[in-house]
Amino acid sequence: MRKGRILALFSNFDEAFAAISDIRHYKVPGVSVDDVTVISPIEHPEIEEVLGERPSHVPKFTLLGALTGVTFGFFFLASAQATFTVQPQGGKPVIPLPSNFVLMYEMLILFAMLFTVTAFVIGARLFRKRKSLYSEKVSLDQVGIELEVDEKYIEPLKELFNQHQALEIREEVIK
Amino acid sequence: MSLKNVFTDWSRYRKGIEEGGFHDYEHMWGMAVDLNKCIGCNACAVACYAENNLAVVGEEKFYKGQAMHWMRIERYWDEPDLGEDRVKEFNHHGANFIPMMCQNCNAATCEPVCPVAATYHTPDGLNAQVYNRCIGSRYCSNNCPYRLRFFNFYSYYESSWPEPLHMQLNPDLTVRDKGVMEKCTFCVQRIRAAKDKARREDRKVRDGEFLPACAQTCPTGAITFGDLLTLHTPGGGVGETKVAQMWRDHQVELGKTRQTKQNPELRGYRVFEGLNTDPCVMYLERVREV
Amino acid sequence: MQSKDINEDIRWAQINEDVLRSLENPRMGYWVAVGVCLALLALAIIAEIYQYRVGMGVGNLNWPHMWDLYIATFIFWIGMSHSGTLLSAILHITHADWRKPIYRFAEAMTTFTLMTAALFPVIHLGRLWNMYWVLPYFSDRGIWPNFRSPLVWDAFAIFTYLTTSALFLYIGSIPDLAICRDNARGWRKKLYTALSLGWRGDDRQWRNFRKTYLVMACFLIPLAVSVHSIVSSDFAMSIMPGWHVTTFPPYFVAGALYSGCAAIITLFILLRYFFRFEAYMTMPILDKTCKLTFAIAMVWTYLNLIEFASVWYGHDKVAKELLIAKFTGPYSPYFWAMLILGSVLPFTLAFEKLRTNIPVMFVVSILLNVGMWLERWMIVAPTLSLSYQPFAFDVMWANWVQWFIVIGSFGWFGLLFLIFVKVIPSVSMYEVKEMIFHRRHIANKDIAAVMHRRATDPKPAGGQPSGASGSTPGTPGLEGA
Amino acid sequence: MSNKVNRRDFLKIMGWSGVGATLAGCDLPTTVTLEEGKEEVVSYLMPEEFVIPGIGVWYASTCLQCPAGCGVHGRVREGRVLKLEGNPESPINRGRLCQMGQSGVQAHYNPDRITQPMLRKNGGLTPVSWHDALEVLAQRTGPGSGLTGERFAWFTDTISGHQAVLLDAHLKAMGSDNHYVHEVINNSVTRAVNRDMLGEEQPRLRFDKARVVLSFGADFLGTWQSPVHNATEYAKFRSPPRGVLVQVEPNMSLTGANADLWVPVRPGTEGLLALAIAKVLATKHRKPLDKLPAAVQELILGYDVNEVARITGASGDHIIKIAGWLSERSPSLVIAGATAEGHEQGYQIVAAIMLLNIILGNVGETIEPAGEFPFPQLTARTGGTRSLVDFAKALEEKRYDVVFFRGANPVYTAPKALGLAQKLEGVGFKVAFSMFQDETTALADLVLPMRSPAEDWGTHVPAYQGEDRVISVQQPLMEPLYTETRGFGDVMLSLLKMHKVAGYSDYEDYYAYLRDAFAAMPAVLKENHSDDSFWARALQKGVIPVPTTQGSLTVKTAAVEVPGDSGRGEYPYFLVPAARLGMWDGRHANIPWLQEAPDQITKVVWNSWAEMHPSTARKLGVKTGDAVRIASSQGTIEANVYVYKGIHPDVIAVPMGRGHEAYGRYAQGRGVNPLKILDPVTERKTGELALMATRVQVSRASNEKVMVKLGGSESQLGRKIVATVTADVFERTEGGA
Repeated sequence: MRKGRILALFSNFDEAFAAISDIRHYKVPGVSVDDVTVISPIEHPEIEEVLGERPSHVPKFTLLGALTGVTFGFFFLASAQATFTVQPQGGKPVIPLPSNFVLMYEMLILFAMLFTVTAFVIGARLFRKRKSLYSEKVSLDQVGIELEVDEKYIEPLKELFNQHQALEIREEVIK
Repeated sequence: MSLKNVFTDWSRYRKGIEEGGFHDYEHMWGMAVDLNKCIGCNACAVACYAENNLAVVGEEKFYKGQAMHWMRIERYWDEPDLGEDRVKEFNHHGANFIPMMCQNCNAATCEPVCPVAATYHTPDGLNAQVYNRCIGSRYCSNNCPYRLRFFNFYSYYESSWPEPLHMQLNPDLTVRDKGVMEKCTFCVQRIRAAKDKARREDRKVRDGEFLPACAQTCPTGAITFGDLLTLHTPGGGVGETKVAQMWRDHQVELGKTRQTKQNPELRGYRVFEGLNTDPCVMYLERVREV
Repeated sequence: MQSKDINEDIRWAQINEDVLRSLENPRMGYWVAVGVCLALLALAIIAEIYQYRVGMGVGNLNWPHMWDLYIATFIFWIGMSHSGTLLSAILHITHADWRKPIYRFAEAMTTFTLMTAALFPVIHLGRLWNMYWVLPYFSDRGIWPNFRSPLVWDAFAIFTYLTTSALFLYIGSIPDLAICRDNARGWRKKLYTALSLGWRGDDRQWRNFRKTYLVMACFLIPLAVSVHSIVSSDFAMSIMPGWHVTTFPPYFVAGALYSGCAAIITLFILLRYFFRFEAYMTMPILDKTCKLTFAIAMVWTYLNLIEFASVWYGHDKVAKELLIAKFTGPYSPYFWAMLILGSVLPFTLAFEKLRTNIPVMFVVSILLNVGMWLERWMIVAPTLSLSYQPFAFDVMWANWVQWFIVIGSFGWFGLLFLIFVKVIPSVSMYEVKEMIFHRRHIANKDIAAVMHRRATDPKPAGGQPSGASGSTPGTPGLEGA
Repeated sequence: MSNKVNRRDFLKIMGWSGVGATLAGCDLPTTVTLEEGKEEVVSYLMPEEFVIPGIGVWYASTCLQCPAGCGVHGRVREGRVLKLEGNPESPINRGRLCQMGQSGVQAHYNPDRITQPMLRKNGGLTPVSWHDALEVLAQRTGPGSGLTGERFAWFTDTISGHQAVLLDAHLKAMGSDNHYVHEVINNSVTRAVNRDMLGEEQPRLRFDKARVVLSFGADFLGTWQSPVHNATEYAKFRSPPRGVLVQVEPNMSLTGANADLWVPVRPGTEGLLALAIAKVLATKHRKPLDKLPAAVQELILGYDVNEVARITGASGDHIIKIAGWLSERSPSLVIAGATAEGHEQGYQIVAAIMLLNIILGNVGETIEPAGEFPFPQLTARTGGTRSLVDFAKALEEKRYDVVFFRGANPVYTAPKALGLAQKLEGVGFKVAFSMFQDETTALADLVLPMRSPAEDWGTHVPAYQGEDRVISVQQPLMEPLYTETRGFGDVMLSLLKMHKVAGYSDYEDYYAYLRDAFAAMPAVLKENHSDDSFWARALQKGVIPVPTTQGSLTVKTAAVEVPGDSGRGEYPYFLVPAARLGMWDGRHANIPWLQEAPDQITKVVWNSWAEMHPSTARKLGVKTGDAVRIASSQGTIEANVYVYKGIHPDVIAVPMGRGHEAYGRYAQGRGVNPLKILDPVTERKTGELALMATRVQVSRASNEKVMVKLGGSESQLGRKIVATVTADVFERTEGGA
């Protein structure tokens, strides 16, 4: 069974929304809304209403980063200070907690941010070669719907999209 | 870098000076300066130049305030303790001299602010400056309420010691290059030499065995230098040094922001004690017959 | 005056066209600006080389005046960086969408002012070749920096802030970089292809993007506050009169936001004029920025006053004498100038007539920053001059070396910014589109109803989502396609 | 140039390599235990093999920075002298040293030293060899030169010990008795008064015993007699029971700055004030005046305190207070110094002041006989400014063909009115024995480069000493820096050999002479030591204690007449050329440490200044830092003003010591020399220059130069930097009575 990929471009979000809604309601039997990828020039949080909630793991990474940062910060600082004991200065203890807290706070944020960005890069599947069906119009003002389905579903989908005044439909076959 | 250290010595590392701190002090070098005897003659300051390779900066740089006077005699004209001075026509009680050298504070404000730990507290109770480590952020000088830290704004070697003046340089300590902070060390090179000698002879450093250059030259003997530590163990084997005795006589104690003297008329005081810098230099008040 | 923040009928293609145009074909004026910035930078480089070779004394730094313009300018630049955070992060999480056309350059300003500010601690070091000793790296000798020192905190905070704000700027620009990629040719195509990291705008990307952006914004706010609090600790953690002030952290933060907002107004006006961004950088947005600036100016004034009051009633004799000296002593002209520029001048922002007069605002915003620079200098210098030890009182004025380096830093910042406006779109295209999209839809009551229904029923059982079909006035231009 | 590295070069290299290396801990600086003095000082006579790199050794010598003659220890490492400290063995300074002594090393290593003999040829000084130089000396002054003794003179600073013996021998060989001894900072008038009234020029003063010291302008902590010795005595004076110090002078000296009561007076009225105090003592405190001649008694009783207060500028209350202290606290000590001496009637003023000692019965109590020094040939040849006046007069009369200069710098110190520089042109052959190219040396026809005190041998007997009289030994602390320099003693021996003076031609050098001289010292000094051991001991200790015979003081008082206030006229202000510990009379202006050491009172560095009272400054419309022009009838100087309340409103004080026209890179062209504009007035009885007698007018000048001074605030702003307690508190807590 060969697989194909289809991309339809719509002039506005509402039409695309309607098209996805149709897919969601199995207007094309055998094609699930989970196969749909929406490509849009701006962020459409409301798309989830038809796509269903798809998870994002970024905040978990942020939490992990924050915890790592603060723990690492404490042990890094404390163990550095504990080996560098000429440091008692100004009558202060070797391991002065208040000033370490300041640095732990900074490390918390730094690690949280680095983890977040890493999670974003992984989660958003960046650093990958773009699929050939990409249309530059998407970055301008059109909304695209992309599906990766069995070849046999391409035609019904085309029909569906045309119903919704798709401006352009492209397709390709995946080897 | 060792996590083991952190946990095994945790409680020790968490002690500040008020609980004894981390240091097991071997000595606590300190001074007592009797302003009744100080005549403000400047001998100490020049002796300091001679001993510690201080750069002579010349008139223009002195005017710019880039001079290196580790030890300076401050001179004030007013004497608030003897009444309002503004109305007087003459300074009938003379000048108010005070020799200011690094006060070697135990809770030194210069120490915690150094980003690279170039200034720290030695087990001798000295406030040490590691020239090699200094990167010249100058924060320590800014945070010294006594303004007793001096910065090498230039490389003075060529200009200060034209041949053959450089032959006078004391080889026991460095000539500081530009970009380094420096200050009075209580003549640490003499301390080290005396300690080494004592170690070779398997004994403790004796009181008065050596003196910093200023104390040694002072024509009136206004500066007393020695180990303050015996102050805490009176009569305990070592005996009390002269300087410790003076501190005790004047009921001045380390580690206090305000002295609680039984006899408040005793002359001992420390400059800016209320800032909790805990200086190791005690001054004895100037005396005037009125 | 136009009443809407942005013309909602503007075509999306027009947005792309306008913004992308600003990226290309630098005009003569651009090269002149680059030349001026390079010249200023050259002055600083000459001064720095001289200072490096001869010593820190050449700039008239002295005992007890160990810090002067360098540190003042350092705080100034750090302070200015806070505006980007304010506009991006705070206004983002509070859904103030008027920030969208102007936040990009403000964020860039954050990054570049930080890059400028970070130069000063290096420049002011006596032995800057040993700068790296401040960093916590493993050494065979077991030597570490002193983690108690506020200067080390500075190093950590600036590093964190610079990293985070640069990432924030970059991640926020990725969709726009993708637009650039789609429209560029030649070397720019390659550049943007690399920079946009394969962004294509699919829902997975947008979803992660939204979360990431929100999380980063949430973290940036406390970070920005901590950064300037830490910078204030350079002073507040000391024991010097006029420095050892408990209110310094909020005071510094307020001052930072203040100068940052004023700088945004300046750059707003410049960009609007030179890149003809009238459609995006609209008068209502300027108006809102000015109001925000005014509010912050008043916070700053208030904090200033309570600092005076707490010193005055605090019975700290030395601090009190220093305060009096600030008003009457050798620094008094500058101190009064700071008070007038910082607290009186912002009242021009209270008047709509003045607030919407672009030439007036341009001058005022620059003067406000002059005032804020003076404020930083008035924090650093008088305390050094007149602190505890009366014998060490001294007033010393900076000479050309220090001034050249300070002036050169503006050239450096200008240069970075000029490069930025030609590389990264200085107006966020995708967010302006979002702004238009949402404003138009929210303006439509039907849509509101639909949105409400959707919100209460996330998985509609059936029927065609009515969307807002039919009601498509000014649908994203098809002509552009 | 030979490629051989000689020993001196080697030492230099060694020294050089030590610079910058931190070798803390390698040193053994405590060869002498400072406080206990238990270990022996090693003499430099030890073989050089004992010089161990990295080990500092201390050698005893004598400080020649001023005539006080303190004993010093020089720290020598790798053949270089690094640091001077006081010699605890010396009864003069007891291990202490002043700033001038500390900077002795900078005089030694001064970059402007003369390194070879120079002869004037075609108007300029050109280097010559010592051989040629001595040849020229022989031609011009030798036996065959035809120079007679009357046409030859020596002009020196204070000289004592065996150098003085050689100098005397040379004078004798020349058949001359023209020896001018010149010191600007001196107490010649007081000495004349002491000689006449007490029978001894320099009796021993017991500051330590005195309960009250009343000083009329004697800056005994700074520039008077023997500053370091006085300071050590002062410390005892201030220890419980604490003595009271009253200083009466026109502008504040270092001593005045330490006084319990500092009384400003109009210059020249000190004697009047003393008599007024005497009157209060006699009338209020019933002190008997019977030791005094009737005329003097009458004079004293004739004064009205209020009238004196008006004339002198001191307040009547202060006069009564001083008299009260003097009467209540016994013993007391009254001394007079430069500002009291430096007037036309200086002798009379000092005599009036000294009367107080007699009235108070201090003679024998705090003024003790110094005793006879058993070796009169070694005692110090002291002098003052009379020598300058006499010398100028002699030059005027073209009495000399050849003059030898050593130590003193009369061309710098002489007032312009004496015209010394021009008159010196009339001297055919001027020889300068000098280390530096100072003003006098610059005029010389032959310049003989001297070794520095740290390179030379010598013995010194300071004029004023404490309880134990000593001969202070000077030994080289290192090899000469410059091979072409010679020791003074060596050159003197060459001269004596030239004259074939019997007894001197056997000595190879001054060292040999000294060895012999020491061997010849009486057994009482040697304390049963062999010659070698006595020599080694002398070098180790640095001093040879000399037992003195018990002397006695006889009191003789002559009539005193004291001048009143003289008119003001065209020149309304008194000019006080202030002497300061530091620049001294100008001889230390080439020492960078001392140039950079702030003046004790004004804290000015590197330049001259003019002290002024605030009321005077207000009148002239100037403030601290502004420039003024000070004009006497003899000339004009300009300086920046320092305004303070430590000066009489009628007085302008300008410090001595700066304003050199030559004298090396550190001295030349810095500041002004107030001595230049002095009126050539002399003290009537002694012929000394009346240094305080010059009247000036002062006007504003344009500020061309900034005033460089240390210290931002003159006030403590109530911050308790220097706290002060009253003496009664001190007495309660630390004992008095």
